[in-house]
Amino acid sequence: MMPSFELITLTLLKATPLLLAAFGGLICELSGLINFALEGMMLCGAFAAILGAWATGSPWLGLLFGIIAGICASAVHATASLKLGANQIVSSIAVNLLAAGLTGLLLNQIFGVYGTSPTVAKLPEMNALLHRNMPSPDGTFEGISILVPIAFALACGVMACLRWTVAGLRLKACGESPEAAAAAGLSVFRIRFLAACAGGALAGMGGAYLSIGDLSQFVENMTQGRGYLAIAAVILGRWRPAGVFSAVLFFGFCDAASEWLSVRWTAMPAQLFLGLPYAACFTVLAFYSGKRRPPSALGRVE
Amino acid sequence: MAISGAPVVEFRNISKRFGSFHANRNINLCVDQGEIHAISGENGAGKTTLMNMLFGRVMPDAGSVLLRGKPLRMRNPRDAIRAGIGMVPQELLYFPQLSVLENIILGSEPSRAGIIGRRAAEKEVLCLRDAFGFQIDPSLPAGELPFAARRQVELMRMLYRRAEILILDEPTSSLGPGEVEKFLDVLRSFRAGGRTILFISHRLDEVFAVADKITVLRRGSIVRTLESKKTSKSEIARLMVGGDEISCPNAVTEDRNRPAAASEPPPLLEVEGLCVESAGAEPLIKCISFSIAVGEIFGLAGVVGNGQRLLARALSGREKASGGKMTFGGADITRLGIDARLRAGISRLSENPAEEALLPDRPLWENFLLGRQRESKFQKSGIIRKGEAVQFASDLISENGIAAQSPLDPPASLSGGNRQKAALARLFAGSPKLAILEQPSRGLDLHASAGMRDKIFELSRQGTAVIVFSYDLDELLSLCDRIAVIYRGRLMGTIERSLFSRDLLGRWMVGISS
Amino acid sequence: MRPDSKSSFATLLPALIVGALICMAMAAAIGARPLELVQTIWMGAWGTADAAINTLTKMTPLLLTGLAVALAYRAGLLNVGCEGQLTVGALAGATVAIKCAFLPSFLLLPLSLISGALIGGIWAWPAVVLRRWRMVHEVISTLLLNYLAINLCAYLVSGPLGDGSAMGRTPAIAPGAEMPAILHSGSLYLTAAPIFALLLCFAASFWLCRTIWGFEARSVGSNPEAAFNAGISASIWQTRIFMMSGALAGLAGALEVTAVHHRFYRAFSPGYGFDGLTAAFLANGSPEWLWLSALFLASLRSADKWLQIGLNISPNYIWVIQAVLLLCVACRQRIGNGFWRILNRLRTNSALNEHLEG
Amino acid sequence: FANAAPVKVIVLTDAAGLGDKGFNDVCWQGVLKAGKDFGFEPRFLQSREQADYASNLTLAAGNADIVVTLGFLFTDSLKQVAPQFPKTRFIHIEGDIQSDNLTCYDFRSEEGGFLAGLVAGLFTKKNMVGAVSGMDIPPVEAYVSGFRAGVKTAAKAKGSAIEVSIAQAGSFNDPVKGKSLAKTLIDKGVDVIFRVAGNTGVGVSEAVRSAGGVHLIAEDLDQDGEMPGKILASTLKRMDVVIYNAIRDTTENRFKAGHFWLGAAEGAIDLTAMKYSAGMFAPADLERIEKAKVLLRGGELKIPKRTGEVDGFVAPEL
Ligand SMILES: Nc1ncnc2c1ncn2[C@@H]1O[C@H](COP(=O)(O)OP(=O)(O)OP(=O)(O)O)[C@@H](O)[C@H]1O
Ligand SMILES: Nc1ncnc2c1ncn2[C@@H]1O[C@H](COP(=O)(O)OP(=O)(O)OP(=O)(O)O)[C@@H](O)[C@H]1O
Ligand SMILES: [Mg+2]
Ligand SMILES: [Mg+2]
Repeated sequence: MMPSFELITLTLLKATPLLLAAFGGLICELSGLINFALEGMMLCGAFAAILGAWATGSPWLGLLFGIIAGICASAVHATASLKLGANQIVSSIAVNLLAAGLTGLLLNQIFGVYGTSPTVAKLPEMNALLHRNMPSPDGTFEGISILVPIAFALACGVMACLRWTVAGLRLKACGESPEAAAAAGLSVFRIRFLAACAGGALAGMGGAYLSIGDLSQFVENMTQGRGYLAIAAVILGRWRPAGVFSAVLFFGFCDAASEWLSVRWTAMPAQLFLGLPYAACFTVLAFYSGKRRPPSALGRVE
Repeated sequence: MAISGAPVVEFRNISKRFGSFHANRNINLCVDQGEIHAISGENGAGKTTLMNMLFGRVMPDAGSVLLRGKPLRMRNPRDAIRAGIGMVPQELLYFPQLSVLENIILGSEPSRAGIIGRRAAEKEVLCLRDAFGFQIDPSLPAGELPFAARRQVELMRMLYRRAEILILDEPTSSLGPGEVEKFLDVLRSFRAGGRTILFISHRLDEVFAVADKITVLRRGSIVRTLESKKTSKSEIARLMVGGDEISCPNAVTEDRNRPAAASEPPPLLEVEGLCVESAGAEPLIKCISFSIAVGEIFGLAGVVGNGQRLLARALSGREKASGGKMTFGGADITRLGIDARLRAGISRLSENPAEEALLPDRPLWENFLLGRQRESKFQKSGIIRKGEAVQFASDLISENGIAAQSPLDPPASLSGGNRQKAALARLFAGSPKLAILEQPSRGLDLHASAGMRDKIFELSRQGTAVIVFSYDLDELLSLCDRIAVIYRGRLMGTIERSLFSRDLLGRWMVGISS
Repeated sequence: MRPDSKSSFATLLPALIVGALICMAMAAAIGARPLELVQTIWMGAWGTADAAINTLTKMTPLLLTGLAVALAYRAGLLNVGCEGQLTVGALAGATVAIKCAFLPSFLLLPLSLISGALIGGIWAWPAVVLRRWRMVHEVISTLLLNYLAINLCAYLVSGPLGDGSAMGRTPAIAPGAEMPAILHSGSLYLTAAPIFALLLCFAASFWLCRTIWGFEARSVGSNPEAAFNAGISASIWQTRIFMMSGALAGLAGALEVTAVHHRFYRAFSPGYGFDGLTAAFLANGSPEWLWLSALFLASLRSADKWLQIGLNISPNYIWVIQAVLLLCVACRQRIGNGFWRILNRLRTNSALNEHLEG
Repeated sequence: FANAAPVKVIVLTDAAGLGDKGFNDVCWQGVLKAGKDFGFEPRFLQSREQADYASNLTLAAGNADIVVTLGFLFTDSLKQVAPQFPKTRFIHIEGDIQSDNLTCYDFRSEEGGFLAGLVAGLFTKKNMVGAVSGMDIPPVEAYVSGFRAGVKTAAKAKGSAIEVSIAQAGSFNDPVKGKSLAKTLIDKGVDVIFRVAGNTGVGVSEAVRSAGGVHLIAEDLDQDGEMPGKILASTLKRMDVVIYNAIRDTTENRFKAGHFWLGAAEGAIDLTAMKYSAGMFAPADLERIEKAKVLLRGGELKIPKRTGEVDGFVAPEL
């Protein structure tokens, strides 16, 4: 197989959870609500997906559980910061802490284990689906979860919504100036809350991808900072859907390339490869400038 | 709409308190269908608060608002909009990164199945724009427009919505004279169409030009409602302050009589061939040259969006000059930054002090201290003398009649006019050698603008040179020794006080050189 | 007290009460007795000399990283890079303490701390540069710098700066660079590091609130444009403050090395950088209250083992407590108002009842 | 009467904690079994940070009769704390500490790695094998060096060169990374993967599960049954037995202080019987594996512990 093709699939795999979470974060931030809590939402999604799949036996219901958990985490953040006047960064941090604590605690309480959950059924993979109709193209889609194309489709859908629809425009308006949006007759709280929920759903799905799409187990703190990377992608993409999309692909590519190289250039110390994706991003930042600023009212409540 | 007996809008025993401060006290007011009803009052009289209650942006503590005789609970602007009310608020409300088009259509977008119908929207917006003669490109982000153009966007937004009852809170404060005329015409045509308009302005000329009735507010209470035909400017002015008659602003024009200097005063600021670029575009300020003498008051007139802001910012060091030379008191200041120029005595009042000059969430005393914190009066070996600073702030508040309850209040709790007063007070207290004032009278009431004028004259007598940027030709005519007109980034010409001619200036402003 | 009183205590207290109630309800839900829980936490943090020493030791890095975050926040910047700054600071401190072992103790220790702070500050610098010249948000650059720092240091200690074992650590620092203990209890000891950190914290809060430099920095945080128009250079102040912030985090690392571990390990920071965010925001971003929030967080941290061996509760519960309290404190204005409103209503009701009965 | 009270046992783990499907879990199983047999309820204490080790040890030592510490990270603190609690017995895995009340065990993990390498090398069809490691710590390094040595031996036996690729995840707790690393190895052409990565290994198994023609060798614990046929074998490190025995000895007042090296010779390191996979090997290869086990048990074979020593390793004739 061509190395480029391997790299592409690996990039897509690496990008999928980031893509879901980053678009969740993007929706949220465009509506003016800072979302530093993607990490927590992903973690909740990952845990609930396992819980759901374990309890119902169906990974699809597990996915639903994951989405709902993401929404719940997001709702906590949104309620605290939009209704109860909490600083949005603080409430994000609290949600992250809460997710880390609760998932570990519940893992212990529900499954009676520490660290790693039991194995559950995972979502189907692409080649399992393709096999039905045609002969397997020598394992080309091996290990690629069905959630990968879904994630990319969702991202495109979100992009289209933000660009063309009334809902997208109103969402952006709330992020530009809540005062002006209210004066234009929009219910800023409702729009932002719904945006947060939609964002939470996507982030929860991103988490579910990790636990029942990619793996079939939950491991304590399995997101390992991917939520933070997702928000970094939103910022790197300058809050533009296409920008965020490319940023996520770029992160995914750097990560994939570093792994790809690390098993080939074995003479180099492994730590250097582990740091490579971050160094690459940093370099790109240093040579890249764009005009678009964050949503004007990011972090401001009326 | 059938004319029923009941007034369109009725305020009944409305009261509103902020903390222990009564912003509105027991307001009773009726507005009839098809009338233009002006609300007048000093800065901080409570006009904006009253209008905000009608639009659902502020909840009254007591009393009710009746619409066509029916009590209506206005919990938020949505309720008001549904009831057919539209408002242009006093402070700018816009979406900086959305395009002008999106700014205008937001909230009542033409759409099919959730998809915005951009084509139809654009057509309608262009129609509206041309009706006013504004020159705004609807695809630009609103945040890139000059301040005054954003105001125009707001007017268009309100008109786009076709509200039956319009609330206009100082809509004309950033319009030039020609635009004001057009705007007033639009208001008249609305009245002819049966719409009801509540209109706030500090310019009595405009008020008398269109209003049917005038209600005067003082310290949160209604003083009286008068028919505009049966009253006079001076009566209104008197009612507003509640005391003796004060001079009307236009009278000041004749008051400006400076003793002719025995010898020509030395030039203070000389600008030669100044060019300023804005973010890589073609030079927006092209080769401007002028000079200002010690104690001179120099006016810069022009239609909105011809580079006034850029020029003011370049003079104060906020924007880098891309060409040309500036000398101040003999020294070359072209390369100096804003801090060095401040130290040399050049201060600027920006056109939007609330965003560009004040710390919204810090107490007033810190706001007044800002920029002078290093003066030995306010610090001792690096430690702030808070007592001195607070005393200084209290003095400024009382001297300038700023309606603040204490120097510990943040500017966010002041009325629009009072924020302007605070920014002006800070600038004047520094006794600069050169004051650059952008729209100094914006939002000020009669009394306060008269005070501001007096202050400028006093400073000029003491040798301070003043540059005034204004869209209001009358204001410039009354203030300045010389007036220049800026058009598309160039100076069209300069005239001396003795040769002032409204006609000529007007022609220059639209780019016709004589 | 008036219900709409903005005094911080009047709102903080109800918020903490509500938070504590939620935590106890959660504890009850997982089968622990709430009172026992409180007692265990108290005993675990302050019940014995060992526990108190442990708590104070843990407070030091929280205090310094919290201060780093709070300081930057007041100047309008969010420093999520304390983790990386702390790591490079710790490695720098350890390296100096090892390589300059020939120096006398009174030079070596300060030198080690200073180099930690210096490197921490330098590690923060690219973030402001990018912010200034490339308009890159500091959150993303500091986040990336964290990962870079951690991987770079991991490489350095398993290679050039390591002790030759595969454990990924430096050799032990020279005894002269170890911070002297001022209190012993068994094998545990307390150094002057917490006191040093506290003093630094109060000095910083004085600097921020009372001096003209602090005033300028705060003005920049409040409205950079206004500050700039008043002749205060926003970018210069943000650079300074951010480097100060990085230096504080770096100092925290060097202090950990000289006072606690006496060497640098791979994966040195167990998340002090993010804990710094929690500490700073639990104190509402004001350095003068930081000691309290850092002390509180440290107490929870050092009590978590008691939960495990005493009550057999998963230590994750500690995170839950932190999160709930942080949320409640963040919402304290609303919670406080609601609390006093309810209290007033109860009071008027009982007054009414008395009146009716009387 | 005092003796009648159940002993109190506290187990200390480092930051990885229980649930790592490896080192900590294996040890914990031994403790649990001992608890069942000798009537005590063990508690465990996970240290979240390095600064906790000394204080947690002190706390545990003051509250228990037997303290079990898992992992080399505890060595420094044990040196300080153990002598101060002469009445408490300490059982430590990985590390060499001298104290009268402390018994510590080190395992020759490289021998397990060697067996794994041998199996991998003999099995591979593409002559490419790989390993996914967690972090670079001494036992992992020993495993990996042993693995390389084993592959070298297999290559000699087969008479063809075999390429070894090692991928490091940098964490014991990132299964997602583990999976993609394994996938990268598979993409490169590796057809047998040895995992020494704790929780990260969860992802490695996942990658192997969905890839055709790729096989796995697991570490520390018998996991052959998890993916019958897919897992060629598991290396066994009988820390559970060792801890069980140590606790038993202590409760029966036969506590023996000292430091012990345990390996195949002592029965502490072994390979599973390859119940599901034996059929996939040529009989000659199975024989070779058995022979290697015998060599190791006899203590005749010295396997390199450090990466640098692999090159100097002379592969035995099997
Ligand atoms: N949110 C607030 N908090 C506290 N005080 C307020 C607030 N809003 C307005 N006020 C006070 O209420 C008074 C009336 O304000 P208002 O904005 O209605 O004045 P105004 O008549 O519109 O003045 P201007 O002509 O300057 O716009 C002012 O003195 C102001 O300080
Ligand atoms: N009428 C207009 N429509 C669209 N864009 C405009 C208009 N006027 C100016 N602009 C653009 O807005 C930006 C700011 O222009 P400029 O600095 O000249 O405004 P200004 O006249 O100084 O503002 P103000 O009138 O508020 O003082 C420039 O990029 C200019 O091209
Ligand atoms: Mg007003
Ligand atoms: Mg202009």
